[in-house]
Amino acid sequence: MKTTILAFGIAKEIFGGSKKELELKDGITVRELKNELESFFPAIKKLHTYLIAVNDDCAEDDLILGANDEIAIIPPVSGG
Amino acid sequence: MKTTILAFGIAKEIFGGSKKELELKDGITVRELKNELESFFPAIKKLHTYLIAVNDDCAEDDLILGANDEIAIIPPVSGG
Amino acid sequence: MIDLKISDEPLDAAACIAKATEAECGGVAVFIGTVRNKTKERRVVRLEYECYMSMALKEMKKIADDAIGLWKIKNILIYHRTGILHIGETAVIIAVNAPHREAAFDACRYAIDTLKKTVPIWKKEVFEDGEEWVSAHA
Amino acid sequence: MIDLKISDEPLDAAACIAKATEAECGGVAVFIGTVRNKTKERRVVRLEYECYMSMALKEMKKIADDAIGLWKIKNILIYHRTGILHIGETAVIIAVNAPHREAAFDACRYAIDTLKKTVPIWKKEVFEDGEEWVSAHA
Repeated sequence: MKTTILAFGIAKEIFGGSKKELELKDGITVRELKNELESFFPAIKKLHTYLIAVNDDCAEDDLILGANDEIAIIPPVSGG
Repeated sequence: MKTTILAFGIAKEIFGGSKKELELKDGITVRELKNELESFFPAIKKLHTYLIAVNDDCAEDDLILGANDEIAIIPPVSGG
Repeated sequence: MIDLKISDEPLDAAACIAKATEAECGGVAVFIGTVRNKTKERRVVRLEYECYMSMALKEMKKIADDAIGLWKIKNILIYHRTGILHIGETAVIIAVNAPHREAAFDACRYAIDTLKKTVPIWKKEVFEDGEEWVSAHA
Repeated sequence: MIDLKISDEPLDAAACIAKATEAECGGVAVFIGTVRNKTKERRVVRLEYECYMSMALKEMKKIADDAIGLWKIKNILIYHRTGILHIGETAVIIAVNAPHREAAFDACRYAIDTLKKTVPIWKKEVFEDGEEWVSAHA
């Protein structure tokens, strides 16, 4: 399935943009997505932590992603 | 000795003014002053609490008052 | 910096916060006390504040010194208004600037709690049908 | 009342406080976060904030709902600025109005502590000799 991944903060720099179109296999989990991202963009592994948000909520590792989900990479937040 | 007692808040109303000239015996203590005030102005006894301040500090009961001291009646404070 | 003031001029929150804020300290904790429209369901028309100026400033100074000593804060501003205040007007502003926000919050809270106990300022609540010096009687 | 906003417009502390203040509640606790001129002795030139708007507003809403549920506060306002901020400018204002000031302080502190942990907003510190996304690396 074709998905768009949003990236913010340092993740945007690692990705080279605030949106990345990725072709993912159907039924991929958040854990599998993280593995793919880390192999394509090894700099992600150097982050202190990061989360995947799906439809504006932090997602558990075993969540299965759908084609219409809004998926975002959330590096450590630093508001305030 | 001749002294001026300052009164604030409800004490001002009990005294009928913000300053009261009083002739006190030399060497009078804060405790004795309180007794005199309470006998002249019994409404003072109905206050929740009150303090005597001498020269801008709360005074202990056994402090001896002098003619040049600035003496004030401090009813319960309610700033803020 | 310690900045203390008691006057019958209206208080300007933005100006107070700006005065207390320093470029080296990122966090300011502020407490603002305003005149409420009722006390125990009784409708308040206005408040009248008075103070024993010299002693009040001395007690405020103690609060500020203690706050700096206890929490290593950088700046503390305590302004209190006196005279006649109407509903919604600001009676007191305390602004505390510190390198760490925990310290700013703790010191700000300490300052308002202590001010209400030790600073000789009194308020009379004026109701539609009477008036009362707050806290005078148990 | 819950009032949340994220925008690149400058924040107006006095207006925020006024919006959060209600005649029935006498006390407002406020936290104001401003841009510091240095981080670990390194001179900061400016900060650049960005956010994931939809999720950030959702997380702010959770904070506000939790604060109201936990402390029975009346009003909470959380405004955060994004874009380029210079030294001394305000990045965040949280104002909490409650009948009891203890509740206002507790809720205000909870709100800023939680915002810094859960709301997807990021800042990049720009120094004279480089730049860095805050907290990105351990």
